[in-house]
Amino acid sequence: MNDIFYKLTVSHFLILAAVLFAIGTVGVLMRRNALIVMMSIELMLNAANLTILAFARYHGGAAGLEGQALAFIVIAVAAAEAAVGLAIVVALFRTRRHADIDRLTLLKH
Amino acid sequence: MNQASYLLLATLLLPVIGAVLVMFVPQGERDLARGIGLGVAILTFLVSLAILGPFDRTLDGFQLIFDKEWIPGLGAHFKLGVDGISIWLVLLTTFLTPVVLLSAHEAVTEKVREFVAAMLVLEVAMVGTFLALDLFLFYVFWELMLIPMYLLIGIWGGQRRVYASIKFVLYTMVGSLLMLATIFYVYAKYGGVTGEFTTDLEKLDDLVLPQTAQIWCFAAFALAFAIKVPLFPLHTWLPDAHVEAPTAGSVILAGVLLKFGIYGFLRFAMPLFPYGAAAAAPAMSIIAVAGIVYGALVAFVQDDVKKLVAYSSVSHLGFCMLGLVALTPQAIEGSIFGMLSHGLTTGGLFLAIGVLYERRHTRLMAEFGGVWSRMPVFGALFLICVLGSAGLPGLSGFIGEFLTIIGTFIAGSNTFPQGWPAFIPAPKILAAVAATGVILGAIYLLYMFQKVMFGPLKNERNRDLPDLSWREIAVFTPVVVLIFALGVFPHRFLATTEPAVNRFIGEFKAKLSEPDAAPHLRGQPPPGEKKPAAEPGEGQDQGADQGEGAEGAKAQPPPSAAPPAANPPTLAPPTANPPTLAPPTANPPAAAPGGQP
Amino acid sequence: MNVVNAIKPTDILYMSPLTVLTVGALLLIVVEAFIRGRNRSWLMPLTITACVAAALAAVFIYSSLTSPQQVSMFGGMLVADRSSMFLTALMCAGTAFTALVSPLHQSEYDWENGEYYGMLLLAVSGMVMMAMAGNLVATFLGLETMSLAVYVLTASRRGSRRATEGAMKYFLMGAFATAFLLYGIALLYGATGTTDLALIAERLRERGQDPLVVIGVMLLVVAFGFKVAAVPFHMWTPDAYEGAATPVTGFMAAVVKAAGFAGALRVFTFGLGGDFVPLGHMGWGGIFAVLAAITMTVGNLGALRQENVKRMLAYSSVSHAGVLLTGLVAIGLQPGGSGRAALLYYLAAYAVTTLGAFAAIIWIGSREQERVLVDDWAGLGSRHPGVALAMTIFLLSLGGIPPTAGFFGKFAVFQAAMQAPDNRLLWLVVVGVLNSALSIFYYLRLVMAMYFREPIGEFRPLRSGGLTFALVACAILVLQMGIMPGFWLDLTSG
Amino acid sequence: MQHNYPLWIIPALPLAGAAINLLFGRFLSRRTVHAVAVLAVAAAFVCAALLIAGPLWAQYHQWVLAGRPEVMQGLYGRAFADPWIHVGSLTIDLAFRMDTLGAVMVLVITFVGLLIHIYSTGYMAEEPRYAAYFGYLNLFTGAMLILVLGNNLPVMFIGWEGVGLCSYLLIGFWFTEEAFAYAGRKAFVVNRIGDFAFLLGICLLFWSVGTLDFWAAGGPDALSLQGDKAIEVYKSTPWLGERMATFAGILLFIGACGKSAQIPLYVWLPDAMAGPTPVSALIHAATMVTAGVYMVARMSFLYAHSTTAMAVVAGVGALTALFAAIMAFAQTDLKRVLAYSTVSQLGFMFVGVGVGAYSAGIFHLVTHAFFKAGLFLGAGSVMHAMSGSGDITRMGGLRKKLTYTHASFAVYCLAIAGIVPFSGFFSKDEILAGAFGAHAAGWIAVYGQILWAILTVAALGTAFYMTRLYFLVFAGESRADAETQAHIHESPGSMTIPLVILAAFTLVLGLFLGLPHLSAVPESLRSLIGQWLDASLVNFDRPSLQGAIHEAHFSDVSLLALMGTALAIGIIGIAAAAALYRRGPSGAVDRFTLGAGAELYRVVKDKFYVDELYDRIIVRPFRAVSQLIFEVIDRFLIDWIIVDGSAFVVDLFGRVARWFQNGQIQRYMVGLVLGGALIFFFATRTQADFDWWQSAPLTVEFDADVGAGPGSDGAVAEFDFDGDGRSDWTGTWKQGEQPLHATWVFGRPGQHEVTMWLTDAVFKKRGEVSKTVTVEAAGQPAAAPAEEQAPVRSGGGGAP
Repeated sequence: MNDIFYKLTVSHFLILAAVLFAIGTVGVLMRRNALIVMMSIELMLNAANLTILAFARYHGGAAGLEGQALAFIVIAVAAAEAAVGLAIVVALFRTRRHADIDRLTLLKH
Repeated sequence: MNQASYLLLATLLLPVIGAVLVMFVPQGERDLARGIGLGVAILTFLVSLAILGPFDRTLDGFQLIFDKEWIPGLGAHFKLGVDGISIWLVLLTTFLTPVVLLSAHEAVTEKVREFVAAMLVLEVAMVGTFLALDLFLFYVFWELMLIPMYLLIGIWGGQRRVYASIKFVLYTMVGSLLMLATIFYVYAKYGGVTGEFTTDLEKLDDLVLPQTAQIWCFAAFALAFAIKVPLFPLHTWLPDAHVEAPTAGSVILAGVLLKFGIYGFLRFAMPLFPYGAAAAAPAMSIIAVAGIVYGALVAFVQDDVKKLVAYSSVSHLGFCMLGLVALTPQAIEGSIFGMLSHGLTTGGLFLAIGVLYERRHTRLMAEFGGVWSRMPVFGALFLICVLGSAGLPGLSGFIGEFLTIIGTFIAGSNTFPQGWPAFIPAPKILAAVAATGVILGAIYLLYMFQKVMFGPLKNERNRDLPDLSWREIAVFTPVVVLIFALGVFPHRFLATTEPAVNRFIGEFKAKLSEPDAAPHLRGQPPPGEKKPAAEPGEGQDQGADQGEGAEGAKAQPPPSAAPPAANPPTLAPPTANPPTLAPPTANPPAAAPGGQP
Repeated sequence: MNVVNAIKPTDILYMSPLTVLTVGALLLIVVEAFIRGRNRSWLMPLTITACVAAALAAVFIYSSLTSPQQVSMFGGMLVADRSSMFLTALMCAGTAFTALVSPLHQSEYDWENGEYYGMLLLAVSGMVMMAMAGNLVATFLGLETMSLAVYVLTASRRGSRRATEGAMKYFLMGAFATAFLLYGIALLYGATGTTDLALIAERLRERGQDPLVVIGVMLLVVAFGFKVAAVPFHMWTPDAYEGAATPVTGFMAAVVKAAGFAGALRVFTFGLGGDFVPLGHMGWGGIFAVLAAITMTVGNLGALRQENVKRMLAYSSVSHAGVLLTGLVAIGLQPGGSGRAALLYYLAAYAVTTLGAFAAIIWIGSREQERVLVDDWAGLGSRHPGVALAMTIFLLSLGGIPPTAGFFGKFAVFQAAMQAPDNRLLWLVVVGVLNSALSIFYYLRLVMAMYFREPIGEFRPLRSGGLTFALVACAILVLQMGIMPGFWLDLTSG
Repeated sequence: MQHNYPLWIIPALPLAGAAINLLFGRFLSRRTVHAVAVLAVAAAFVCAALLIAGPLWAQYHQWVLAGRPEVMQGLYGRAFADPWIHVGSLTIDLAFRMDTLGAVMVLVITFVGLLIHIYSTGYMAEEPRYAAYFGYLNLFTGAMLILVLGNNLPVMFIGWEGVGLCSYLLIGFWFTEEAFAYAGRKAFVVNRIGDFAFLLGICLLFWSVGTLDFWAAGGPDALSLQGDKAIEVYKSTPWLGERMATFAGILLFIGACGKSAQIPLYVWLPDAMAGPTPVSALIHAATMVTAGVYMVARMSFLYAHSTTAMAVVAGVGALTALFAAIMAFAQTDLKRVLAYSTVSQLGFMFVGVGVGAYSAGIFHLVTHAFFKAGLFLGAGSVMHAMSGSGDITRMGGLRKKLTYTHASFAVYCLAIAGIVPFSGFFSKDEILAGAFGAHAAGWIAVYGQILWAILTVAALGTAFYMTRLYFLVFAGESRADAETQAHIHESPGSMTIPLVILAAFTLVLGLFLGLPHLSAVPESLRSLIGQWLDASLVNFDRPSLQGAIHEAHFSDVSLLALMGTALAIGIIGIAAAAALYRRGPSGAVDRFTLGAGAELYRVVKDKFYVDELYDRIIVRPFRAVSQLIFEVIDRFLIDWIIVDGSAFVVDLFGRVARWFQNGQIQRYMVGLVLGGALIFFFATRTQADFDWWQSAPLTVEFDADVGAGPGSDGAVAEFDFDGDGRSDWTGTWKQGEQPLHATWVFGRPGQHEVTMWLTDAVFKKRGEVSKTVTVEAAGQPAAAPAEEQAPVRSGGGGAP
């Protein structure tokens, strides 16, 4: 039966979100540049957000509202997080002219 | 809680006050610090002597109980009390502390203030451990003991002091922490049975655990106490600790700390888990005897006097352990008396070694020889300690060893509750092997004494050794006098101890006869539907132990039909089970583990 | 339901601690930005005032509440009960202590940036929110507020490469963990259709058998495991702790960890309470039990041969997280038992001890020699017996030796765990006690250095009234909590 | 209860003297010191004499009038009202008892002791540690008195060990000589070996009899070692078909061997000559070494009930007597000869008490105490004259110089050689007679005669070497160097007077106390000491001994024959020695010892290498083994492998843990993700398991364990009991309930393959587990395989 191609159900969104989350995770684990890692994290957050919205739509009503609100909050928080993150990257870059997280091995063992 | 019970509190608090006082003494004022310390210690000793006044020698239970709710949320009480067993040990502690403080007058010259404070704190911990009638309180003091001892060894110790101190702490820690886990277990079980969560020892004594649980719990407790004793395979911390510790530390270590192992068995491990103790009895008695011989042999080949005496402690405490396991009043009193005597004699020996060390800064026997001709007074006092330790009749050491051996010898097969092959008179053999300790003791102690005190004065540096100063004589005199007193008039000590010991034996056997079932209170029917107490890996031992237990039960013959090997031919009843403990031993079936009435 | 009607006037009262802290935080940040001149000495007292005020408010609320009572505000967004108030007071006190010991360190290693105190307050406000959260949204918000502030604090010693590196690592991993948290929340929301913890509990009771729930819980476990530094999510801890400025490290070790457990307490014991989560006999407890065992062991092993004291304490904090997790599991298995009291007590004890220890670390170092290595402590006992004694007390407490707070904390937690039905946690308790035997070794290494060895060079300690006060107060408190734990046990068991 | 005599005074007096001298001696003048010491002993002697002459004599008289019933009770006295040790059934009073036997011993000890104290004042005049010496001497006297007066074994043991201690101190009195100190230690340790057995003997007696008192103070029916109950125990045969008395007796006798220097524990006595000569006289000749003999006599009631033990005692005694006599031949040191002769004479005494002739043994003990003490004191006087040297090859010709010494010495020699009418003759003859006539049930037919033969040879040897000694020392020309000769002089009065007194006693004692049982001798005069001692010794007429021991009753002829033989032997020995050594060392002997008998001579001279043997097979292995176990077990096994090893392992893990932490943040993140994944994997896997136990014939109970898998709530368990692959039983698990319980009745007993499937409620994963179940037709529950059997369920829960 091929109507999955025609009818979008909540599961489509969930799967998409899961895929995004996975991509984000892989990005975090693979990329070396702090900025790209942060972007991957943003991606993961958005994937989570997508899940929330999908469920919000799925539940609908007051329960849905909760999800919507949560999504907005998440967006705000993500922004704040990005800001802080960038600030730290800048500070890092000041002290050692690179943002390559592989070379951050001053602290170990 | 009558007025007299505040004496116990006072005994406990005085050193605390002293320690606090001393810490406020300015850094330089050594003599002031020493003075305060000595004064407080002596005062404490007098106060603890006063305990003997209101103490009723005829009672068998705990007396002068001082009981205050401490941690309501936990059910922990600040509960102190003495019985015939602990009172002498407390006195021994409070007696040795001033002696030691006085002896350290010249040995410890830097950080005097801290030294005195540490000694006093140590005294608090030791006295508290003897007095505590609450598992939590006991454990607190028990652990508290480690720290000052650790500092004593580590700060005022010898070259390898760091290694020795950490070894001492870790060794003891491992054991005692498993004991802690077991305390939780008992605590939880008692709470589960009665709904009342408490660590009050007297209440917990009524709890009867399933036999497998008892074996595990006893194992945990036994580990903690066996390390402290120290029993044969777990003893290697002792020589290091002794050799590195300053004289004061060694005296306290040998004189008091080692007693906690035996005391723990007597007060906690065996009454709480009689079945476990019964199951372990054969193994433990063998270990104890092995320790007697092993310690003596190893002591014989030491070239460091202190090490030699340290190993002799292993041997002596093997006697005490054997006495406990033998479970006859003679043997147990023997082991208690042995503890006191060992505290004095070995303490005296360490004091003597300290005297030599202060003069020559070595402890190698080869360095000495012919010292007597230079230090006759010292020689005489040293000799008395040596002979006391070697168990010469008329001195304290003999009473303990004699009672232990004779008590073990007469231990019928019903006193070792199970596991003994009925066809060999195991108690006799054990007693015989233990008695070799009498020979060996003479061998290594006199060897040491000859090497140090006798022979020509070869070593030039021993030419002008000064004899004992008055202070040192004052240190030795009380110890030596007590060694004589204990040896010639042991009756008061024994008489005071006896009721408590008989009670211990009676309760042990009574509790041993409880059926093997879910946790329940003594004398009450066990709850049938209660879930089994499942412990890790307990399943394996289960079958085996029960089987053994059953065999043990079967192997218990009624005294009439006793096999000739196990019991004296005709006169068995009056001798094999002496009148005093007729109720417990007169009917071995009662003593048989898990024997269904 | 109408959100507006859900707000009652009393809610304002009950959330007063949170309000005080948040307002204080914003005030500090904003005002500080507009103040010219280098003199920032007024910031510290102000911070402390805010904390004390909030703590007092919390105490007031605590006393006004009765034991089981739970007041929910804003339609269950926040919940005030005794344990949350206790935690609030605890975290405020901790923050106040941190503020107290900071300025000297700042001036000594010049990183006097004004936003520091604001960030402190912001962090603690987030924590309080997390402690009072009655809703996953609140938890998330609180957690983020706290985390972001702490990232900044970690990095606030800008000049130091170590600080920035630590901050970077902390931030990246933290954000990473946040993503997991959020995803977990999303799944739970999906499964139950609500983010209100109480409702989640109900819904789970009705229909628990949903894969989403299981996976969601797992993700939450990961996220909180990260926050409380449980193995294998702990690896940021040593680096971040070592990198951050010492006062901040103390703050992280003592207060942030407490906050993490406060959140976990809310989410797991209220929302996913006990065994509603369809995971065998023990619900999420099983997972945490295993984690606890691993955490204790690995933490201790890691700390075993650390030369750097801060790093050693970082690893030790990991192992303590293991003990705390044991307490959490105990609550999960026996919600009615003494687990909660034990856990709260342990948090308090650990916070006090750690703050004291780090105060001592601040005290001993100075610009030319920060003295963070174990060898740097050699001979402190003979030079500065007082501080050495205090540090010894803290170390013994960390090692769980009587008569200190740490000992009784361990005692309480383990005996609570032992009361779990069918001895399910017996093995965990055994692992725990063996671990504390292991831990003695490295704590005593420091004691040894202080007492058994001769000093290398002269000590040039940082002396300040605040620091001394912090040291003395912590030392006394540690002993008091250890000798007279009854009072605190009453507080926490309420 | 009966009158309490102040017996404790007798030992207390010397002990007090010892205390004074040892504590304050260094502050006192020599005069005061020896005044205190001598007076203490004298006082003890007087007290003892008074008690004996007074109450004891009266009692003895009563006893005789009563027709000599079993045993006389003697004087009883306890030092304290409290017992010394009282635990449970074990009560030990610090109590003393003086019966006729004890009286004899006390008199000998105090009297000879007194003389030797006096002698010492002269002999030790130049000793710097004067006070210590007399202190020890007094201490010894006190301990010895405790030993003989003690009314129970432990009190006896106090004295027993006390005298050992004193001998240790006095042998090593000149401790600056390594060898002397060593000799002292050797003596103590060897004694300890004996005491070990003695202690076990005590234990055995207490265990079997229930008391350790020789005589019950509580009245005749109270428990005591010689009461009838005890006798019953002695006659019982606990192990190996031997009597209790045998085991106890032999254990105690081993103790006696140590103390009284019998084979194999005699080795310490010759070395003990390192001590000052008066000490050798008092301790190692007169008193201490005879303690063993005394003990056997004291325990006669025990030994009499075991012919085996008696045989052992007598046999060991005889062998020792001979062996030591032989070794005495080749010794060249004055005191060593006397030492071996002491050992030999002790052997005689043991034969006496061993064959049941207790009074003979004790009699010999008494006479020996006098003449052997005299011999030693004489030797001391000789060495005093020879400026300290005891080498008899360098003496000779002292007859003229030392008149008193020589005269007395001659008397002693004749006595020990057994010449009429010197005391030695009578005592030795009684022993010989006793041995000859002794026969006990279970002995080989001529055992007594064999003993007699051995003793006779030994007596011959004794006569020979004593005469040799005498001639070498006193006869011929002096072989000493001029310097020594110049100094030869008779000893001061303080030394010669005791010699004379002892000699006088040696002369009369036998005639007075030990007239033989000849019809010529009036009944009332025969062996007075025997009659006196019978009041304390076991009576062979008592019913429990009927037929056990056959006491020798000789006709005059045979008795005279025996006496004649003994006398002849003595004369032959003397004659032979005289022939060889009349003029100092004899060429004949030297030719022999250098020629044909060189080997033999050397072996004898070197004491048969017994010391070396012990050194090889005991001392060195002991040390080696100790060293070995110390190095291997203590250092290597425990400390290195176990203790340090475990520390090392822990540290290793620590390194691993830290190595993983290499600073790379992404490794951390991987760790985080992997951790999550692992948790997910482990938490969601389905664990199926079940316990089973049999509750009734063919009926088996099953418990499905849903494990910690997901969705245990609502998990579905299915059982297939008959192994057909299809589910026979299905159940769903509800949260918080007991595990699913299934019961199944099998058709037939035996092995059954049971399979369980568990399907979790969340992921619908299906786990399978199958076990083999053994079903028995019988009712009792089969023991399930251990790993499934939960503990108490098997005990309480499952089994009916």
